[in-house]
Amino acid sequence: MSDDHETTESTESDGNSDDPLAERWRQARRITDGGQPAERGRERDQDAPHAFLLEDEDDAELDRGPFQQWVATSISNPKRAYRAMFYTATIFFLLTTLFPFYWLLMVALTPEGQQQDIILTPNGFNPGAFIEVFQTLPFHWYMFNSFVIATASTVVVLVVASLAGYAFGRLEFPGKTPLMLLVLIISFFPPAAFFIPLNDLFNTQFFALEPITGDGTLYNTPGAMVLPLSAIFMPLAIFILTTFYAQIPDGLEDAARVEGTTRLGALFRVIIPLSAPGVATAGVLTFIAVYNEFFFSFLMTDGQPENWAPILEGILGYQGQYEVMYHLMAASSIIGVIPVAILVIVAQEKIVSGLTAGALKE
Amino acid sequence: MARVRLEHITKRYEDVTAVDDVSLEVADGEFVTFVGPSGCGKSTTMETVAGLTRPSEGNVYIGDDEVTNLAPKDRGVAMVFQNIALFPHMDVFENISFGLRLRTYDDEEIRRRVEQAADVVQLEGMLDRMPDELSGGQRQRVAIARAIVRNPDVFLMDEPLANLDAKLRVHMRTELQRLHRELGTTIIYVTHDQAEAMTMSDRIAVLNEGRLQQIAPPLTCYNEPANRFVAGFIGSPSMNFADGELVADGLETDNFRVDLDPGEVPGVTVGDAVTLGVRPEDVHIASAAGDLPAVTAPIEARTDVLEPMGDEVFVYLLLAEEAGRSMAEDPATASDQLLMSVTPDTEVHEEQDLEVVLDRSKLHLFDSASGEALRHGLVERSEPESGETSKAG
Amino acid sequence: MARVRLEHITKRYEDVTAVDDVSLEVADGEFVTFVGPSGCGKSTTMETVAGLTRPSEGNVYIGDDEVTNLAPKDRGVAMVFQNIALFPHMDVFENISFGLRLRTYDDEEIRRRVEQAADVVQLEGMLDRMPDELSGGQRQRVAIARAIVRNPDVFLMDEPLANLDAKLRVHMRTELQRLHRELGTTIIYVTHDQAEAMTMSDRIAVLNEGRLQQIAPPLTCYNEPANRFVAGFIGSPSMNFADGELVADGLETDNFRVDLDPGEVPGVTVGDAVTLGVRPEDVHIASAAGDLPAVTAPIEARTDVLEPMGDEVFVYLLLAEEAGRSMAEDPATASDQLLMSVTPDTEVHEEQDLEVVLDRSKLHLFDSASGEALRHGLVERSEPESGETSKAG
Amino acid sequence: MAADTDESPLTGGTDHPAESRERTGNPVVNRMENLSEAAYAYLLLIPAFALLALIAFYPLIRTFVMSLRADETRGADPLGGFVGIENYVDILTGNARLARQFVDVSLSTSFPFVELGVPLLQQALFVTLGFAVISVIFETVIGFGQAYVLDQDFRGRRWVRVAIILPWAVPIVIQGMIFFLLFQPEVGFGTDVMQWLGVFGADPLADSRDAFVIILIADIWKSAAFMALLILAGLQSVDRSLYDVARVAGASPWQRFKMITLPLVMPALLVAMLFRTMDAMRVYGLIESTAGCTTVPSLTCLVVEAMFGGTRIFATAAAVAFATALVIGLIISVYVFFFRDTEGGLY
Amino acid sequence: LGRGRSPNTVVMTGATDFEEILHTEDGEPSVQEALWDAGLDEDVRVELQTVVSDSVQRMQEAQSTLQAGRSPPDIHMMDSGWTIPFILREQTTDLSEALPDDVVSRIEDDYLEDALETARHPETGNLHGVPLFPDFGLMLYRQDLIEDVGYDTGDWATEPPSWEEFANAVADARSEQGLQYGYTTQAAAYEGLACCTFNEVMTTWGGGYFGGAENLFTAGDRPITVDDESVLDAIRMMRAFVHGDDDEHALDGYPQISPSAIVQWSEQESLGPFADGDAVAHRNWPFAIDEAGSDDAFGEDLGVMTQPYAVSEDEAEFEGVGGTAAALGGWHLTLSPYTERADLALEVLEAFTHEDVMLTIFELQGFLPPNIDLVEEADPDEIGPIARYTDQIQLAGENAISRPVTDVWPEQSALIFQEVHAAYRGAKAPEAAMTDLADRLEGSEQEVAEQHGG
Ligand SMILES: Nc1ncnc2c1ncn2[C@@H]1O[C@H](COP(=O)(O)OP(=O)(O)OP(=O)(O)O)[C@@H](O)[C@H]1O
Ligand SMILES: Nc1ncnc2c1ncn2[C@@H]1O[C@H](COP(=O)(O)OP(=O)(O)OP(=O)(O)O)[C@@H](O)[C@H]1O
Ligand SMILES: [Mg+2]
Ligand SMILES: [Mg+2]
Repeated sequence: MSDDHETTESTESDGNSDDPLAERWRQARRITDGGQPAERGRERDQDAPHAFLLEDEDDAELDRGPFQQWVATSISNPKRAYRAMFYTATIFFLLTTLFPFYWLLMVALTPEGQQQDIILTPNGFNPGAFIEVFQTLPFHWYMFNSFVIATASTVVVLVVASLAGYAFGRLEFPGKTPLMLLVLIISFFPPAAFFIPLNDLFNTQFFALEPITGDGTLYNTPGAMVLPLSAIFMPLAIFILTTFYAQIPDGLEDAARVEGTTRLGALFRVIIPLSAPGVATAGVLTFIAVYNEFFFSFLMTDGQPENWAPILEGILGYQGQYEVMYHLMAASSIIGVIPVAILVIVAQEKIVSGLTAGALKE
Repeated sequence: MARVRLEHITKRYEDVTAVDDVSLEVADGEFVTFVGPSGCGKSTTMETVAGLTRPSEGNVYIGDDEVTNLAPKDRGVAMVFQNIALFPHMDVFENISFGLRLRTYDDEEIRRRVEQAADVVQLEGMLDRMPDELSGGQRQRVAIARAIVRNPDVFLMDEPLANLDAKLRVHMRTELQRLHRELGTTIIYVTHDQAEAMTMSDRIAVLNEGRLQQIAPPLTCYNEPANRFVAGFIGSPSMNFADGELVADGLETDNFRVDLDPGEVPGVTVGDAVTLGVRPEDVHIASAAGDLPAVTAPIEARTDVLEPMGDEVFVYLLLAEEAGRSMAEDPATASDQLLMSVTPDTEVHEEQDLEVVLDRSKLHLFDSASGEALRHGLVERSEPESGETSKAG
Repeated sequence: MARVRLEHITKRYEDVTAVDDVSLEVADGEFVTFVGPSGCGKSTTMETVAGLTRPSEGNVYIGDDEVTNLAPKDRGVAMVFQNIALFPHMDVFENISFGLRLRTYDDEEIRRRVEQAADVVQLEGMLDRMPDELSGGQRQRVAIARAIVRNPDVFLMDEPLANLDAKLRVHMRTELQRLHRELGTTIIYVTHDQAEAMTMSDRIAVLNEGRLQQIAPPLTCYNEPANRFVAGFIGSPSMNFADGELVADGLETDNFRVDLDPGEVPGVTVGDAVTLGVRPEDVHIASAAGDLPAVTAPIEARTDVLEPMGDEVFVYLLLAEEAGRSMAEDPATASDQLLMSVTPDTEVHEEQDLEVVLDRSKLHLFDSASGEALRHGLVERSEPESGETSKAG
Repeated sequence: MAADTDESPLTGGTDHPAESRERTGNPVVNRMENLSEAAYAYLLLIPAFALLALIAFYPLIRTFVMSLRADETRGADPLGGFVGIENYVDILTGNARLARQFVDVSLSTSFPFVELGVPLLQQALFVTLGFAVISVIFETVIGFGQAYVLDQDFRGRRWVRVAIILPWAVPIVIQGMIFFLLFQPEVGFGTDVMQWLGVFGADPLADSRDAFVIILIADIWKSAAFMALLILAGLQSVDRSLYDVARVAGASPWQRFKMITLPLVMPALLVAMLFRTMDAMRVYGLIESTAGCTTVPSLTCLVVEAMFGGTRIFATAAAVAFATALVIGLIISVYVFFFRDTEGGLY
Repeated sequence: LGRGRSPNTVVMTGATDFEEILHTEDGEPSVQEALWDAGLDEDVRVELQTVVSDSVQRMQEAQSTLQAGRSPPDIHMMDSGWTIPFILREQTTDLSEALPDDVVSRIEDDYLEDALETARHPETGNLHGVPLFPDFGLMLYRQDLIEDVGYDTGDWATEPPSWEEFANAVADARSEQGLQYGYTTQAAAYEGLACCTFNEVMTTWGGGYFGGAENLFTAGDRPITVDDESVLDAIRMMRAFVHGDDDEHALDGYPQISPSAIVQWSEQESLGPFADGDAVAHRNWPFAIDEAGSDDAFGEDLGVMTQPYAVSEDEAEFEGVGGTAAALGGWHLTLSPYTERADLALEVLEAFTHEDVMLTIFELQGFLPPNIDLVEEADPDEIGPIARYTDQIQLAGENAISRPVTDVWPEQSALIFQEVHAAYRGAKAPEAAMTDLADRLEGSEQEVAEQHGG
């Protein structure tokens, strides 16, 4: 995990360590600076563990075993204890979050009808499930639909919520608190509360829509999902962005405005980039939430992939009335989830570094 | 064209009045420096000019236009911010070129201008650093470059040189002056450095507690301060003050008296409280003051502390023996103290008794109550003077 | 006890060496000021003392302990940061009391100390403001108060007074000196203000490009600079330099010559390139230099620009007629220029021809190649001098 | 020195005159620029509120009107006559046409003065409140831990981040399926483990208490990542130099956390908790796909069952939806109260 | 309507299992071919709008479609368990009027009457749906194992044993073989418990929810009989099966044969252990026969029968209960009132009533023909293991027991499975559970009565 942290600091030398174990520890402990938030000025942290090392090695007594030695030094140097805690925590989190996935994989690999007593290994081995998924249903099509819908909703949400977040976070105006609460109200209601009127609305024929959707209704179009899902996930985005935008010092916005941006320009050139972690997080949360949304996804299309049915319909498609193709559901969710999670993370890092142009290098 | 005019500007925050009815006009191409104690409203005033703060009352004009409600981007101003305010997500090049990139310059032109500006502030070779990889002074230079690269009508500079070393500061000073001369830009400048204020400005505007005290050319402020506040604020070290009372033939302070004809001091009569002011460099050792045309009677004093500054030495003089006095008290306000500045080769030691005289042509009189200046220089008087040191404790 | 010792400290960033093999020792209770051009590594050096930056090489000692790897909190230092860095979520009181609240002081004690500190920095009545409601100078004062309230062994102050006006700065200066005296704290200080550096410090450490140039008492740095860099850096305006060549009986520069015996200059021989340095205040108008014991031969010059500063006037002298010369060039490096400072009552105008002499006792000689100082003051020589102005362009 | 160029910097060779004070750019933008702060704010809020009005407020009003009418299980018209708040009264008195009741307590004269119609875990209100409080507390703590780990700089951090966020990317159906299968004695070993720990009975998915715990675990597994992401974003936007100041001032890691990290992250944390609470209060899909709404009835369960249960009781469904919103609104006011006290908070 | 459908396309809903057989690769038999063969205009093409298989979710989808007045689909496939609410809400078309009379009478005559009941308007008696296929709850058992311990299962196919005999047989076989489970069924808290598994047990004990079979389809004014002793006994028997003698509410004389896990099992989870050979007997739908009766599973050793019983039909207090029973499931085709292609859709429906179409569907996917007699006529090679059990299917058809579908059935079924589940688990005593249930059903019936005056 840490074996090549040597990238920038080639100047480090620690004369007296030839012991490979000590070397490993040295590198392990370079990861970061104990329990404290790392990542300031990136140089410093890389130096820090090096520094512990020098100290540790000065104290090291050669006749102790590595473990006792470690214990002894961690008592004298609590940073080691922090480091150990850090690893413990990381491993714990990794295990707990990943185990269900591992298990899901085992379910996927277990041939149909043998889903009994799966513990750590599959009952049988049937990687074909990952192909069968696509043979049974055009799962990729559902994924594509979900992707389009999630992307569109995320864009709508980020733009609209950025404007609102700016107003709430950085401007003073009468009625601010009531309006914020009004935004929030939508999140008080179970989605079902919106369903009947929206179902009517989206099945009403609007003349203006006819050239776009054919029959003039929004049903079976991405719009029938993008609109409600944008609205439903917008309060979260507004609140996140409000919080982050509010924390950008006024001076930077002032500087941008004097330099010649409009207020809106300052929002897009300075405030949004500086809130990159918040914006990216709002985007990721919205994207994933839309991608996985249950209620409207299920009811706003007729379930046909060609009619923009999302991934949920695909997954449910493997469920028979009396029998459930668990292995296919498992395989399809792994297929559906992992690329998205990775994509989202990579995108998030790109967003953050794109928006900040390297200011928050990781 | 790029005249800046403030009309009765007032800016109130909840419990503070940051700027209080300030009116002033900066001519096109003029270089005006705002000075005043910390928190007196300098930055706030600049912000109203830039359009970042809407004044609670009053109007702002730039050129012939009322701009009170105009957006900052349309005012043609560039500003160096006191808190520097670099965009942390952009490298030096992007920071400097930010304003240009908002306009329709081609890349070529942008790069050329940025490089020139970086040259001026000596940032060559750092264009691709991020702000957090710069030292304090380097950041400030980026901020300056960001403003000058844009070539606006009006420059607003809020302590642009605060983090620079003396040498670079002199360099930047001359660069800014040259810019000013060559571009004819109007510049409003804030500094706490007297040398900067004195050398660069066409006029100095002295603010205190949000109010404009005086706006005049530097030497006028130095030599003919409008009131006691300005007199004390301009000049470093500060002017010496001695509170006194106008008597029939002179001014009597706790420790000495100065002959003068009260009739020649406008606006006051005998018996009024009048404060005498004299700058440290106008206090001379009596024995070495031979070449001055008019001095006061010698004043007996004892040196307290000597502060050698290299090119001059500050001598703290005690006028009356007193217990418990420490150097910590501001000499300018302690009426028993007198600060004198002498050249480093003057023969003077600590704890030495000597007699000093004041240069009559450089004395200032202020109304003790209002602080208004009454008269600068007593030298027209032709009759010989005879000072006497008071014995009062 | 709170001695600070740096041993061969080096700090490298990716492409910059910010601090380069600096060793120095600050005695317990000493007040040392770091000066140097922007970006020379002052802040970085302080950060290694504070423990915020681990040096790439070298060791730091505080008291008798090696602290290179010790966490900042265990070093007993307090620091005023150059970028001020107030906690935005705390009001002034909470900012100042931050360090105290980390320890087991009772509320009473905390309030008392905070109020004292606020008093020192003149922030009374602002304790419940948030940082964004303060002016630049007020913020800086909060940062100072935050450091002094803690009463640590070692103070690190990175330009603590940069945003303060002259008067407050003098006040803070004396306050800090008093603190220093009363608490016996070791103080390491960074400033760009020469006056501050000269008056407050026991010793000044001059840094350039990460290397320590000289560490010595202020007047030593001023009068006996270790090398040309220090000579040029200390003193404002800067020393005049003239590059020349050592000839049999003197030093010949482009525009004038100074008689001297090369044998009395250690380390160089005839024919070597030697630079002459003289401070502006040691240049005198020939006609008024009667009382100086030893001066050079008169040098013909023409005044260029006059810069009145109130208590003195800077006169830029041109030694050779040349086209296209502008004031913008740094007079200290342009060998055809000479800067002179005179008292304001001296009779001198722009564009006036006059003769000036240099005070021989204040001349400095530097090895042109290495920049090392060769000799300070030529006054021991008894033979009369004869200068001549060179015509060279 | 620097300025040795012949050309004067910044003027030479430029054909751009000094900037003028004319308004530049698009007139619409300029109009916006000169709006007062309040007008500008309202302008920026228009898109958001337009969308909300169409998709949220209009349907809600219609739903509310529905809740004031009678149910009609036959015929083309889904609603009967106007009955005022009768539906609400039925809901709050435990007389609604619902398999599980919203709340079913009555006051009695003997200690403890309340009488349960059915056990607490069969009353939607208490199930939901219990679920929300417990899950949000755990998710906050765990999410903070995860965010803290992710905020460290270490190699492979990106992948750890993927791992930690992964549960959040799992569709609820699948989340439900995983935990359903894990606790299906035939398939998963979850029941065995929990039984061995002495926590669960033999059929946890059929037992209200055990199923409640399972749903909690499932929710925490998935949603801690939500908290972690938001808190991480908060952590990342803290100005690092403040930590320097604190370190020099002598703050231990814990003190830095308490006095700097926590307060500065608090706004983001509160947003995360606020939305997690609202989400948790609306939990449905997870329940439906594991233990079922009968075993663990949540408020939204009631709404969905009423609306989609097959018997057309839309009016009751609408009333339950509004009652649910009311409950959530009350809980949220607690947060609003906290927001007020938070520096950099929203109000 | 756009989206590339030709004007001669009729859209019906269906799950993937039906989709697989509607259209097939060229040459292979398909439902579409069968429809054309049955006289459907060759220009008319039937297209499937695939919906999820889960019945509850399909109902939600149909509900939202019809509530919004949306079409296509023109033909909805509806679970017999929830067709009537749609009929009552006027979201179907009256086929007795719309279809030609000869077709209507053919349906009335040939189709399984119990299935038709769930497709009729309860008030007018008119047909609103054409049954597509029925489903029966059957008991699957390991004939070999039971015979090994000395029971004769020879006539169980036509004359199911009593619960007591069955239970003892299962218990013996289990202990003999050391199997993990005896009898597995579905008892999770879901519709299947109310409609089917409990309904079966209750019926075989001579009980009913609302008295006899005559009260099934009209809510409002009917007796509520869930707290009858017969119903309680049924529950007590199940408690004995699950909890054994230790349970004070267990019925004496019945051994413990069922795992407690059945209270969280529905069809899929419960089939697994049986298919894996861990159980002796198992209640499920005919599709399970395919899996368990194939040659690589139990083959001929698989026994199938209708439910055992405790109270014979004659002894039963109410009409139409008692004796063996088989819960009736299955699906109907209804015509959307919003269709724009009613004529074509009616043609399609008509074609579905042809025997060859039914047989094709049966042979291709094992969906039983609604005309049960046709089971005999299907090609045994095509229909797989089920061919061995046609007698039992016939018998199930005769003893089919419907759930009491009315407009409020979904609501009532939730009450029922919730209380029965509680009683099965032992969380409530049978009496308490059924009294509570009776109360709640009473309330529900009253609501309907108030609304509709009877
Ligand atoms: N994080 C960093 N990455 C790369 N270079 C850095 C970084 N921090 C500082 N430097 C460089 O190291 C050098 C020394 O910086 P330092 O802050 O110590 O200067 P300084 O003497 O305090 O200057 P100033 O007076 O301008 O504050 C500068 O050239 C600076 O650009
Ligand atoms: N947002 C605000 N809310 C309340 N008071 C404020 C605010 N901004 C500034 N002030 C107060 O207004 C006064 C003037 O502030 P200003 O920033 O103009 O001072 P300044 O002259 O620039 O001082 P400095 O030299 O210290 O920068 C100060 O007392 C300051 O505390
Ligand atoms: Mg200011
Ligand atoms: Mg610095």
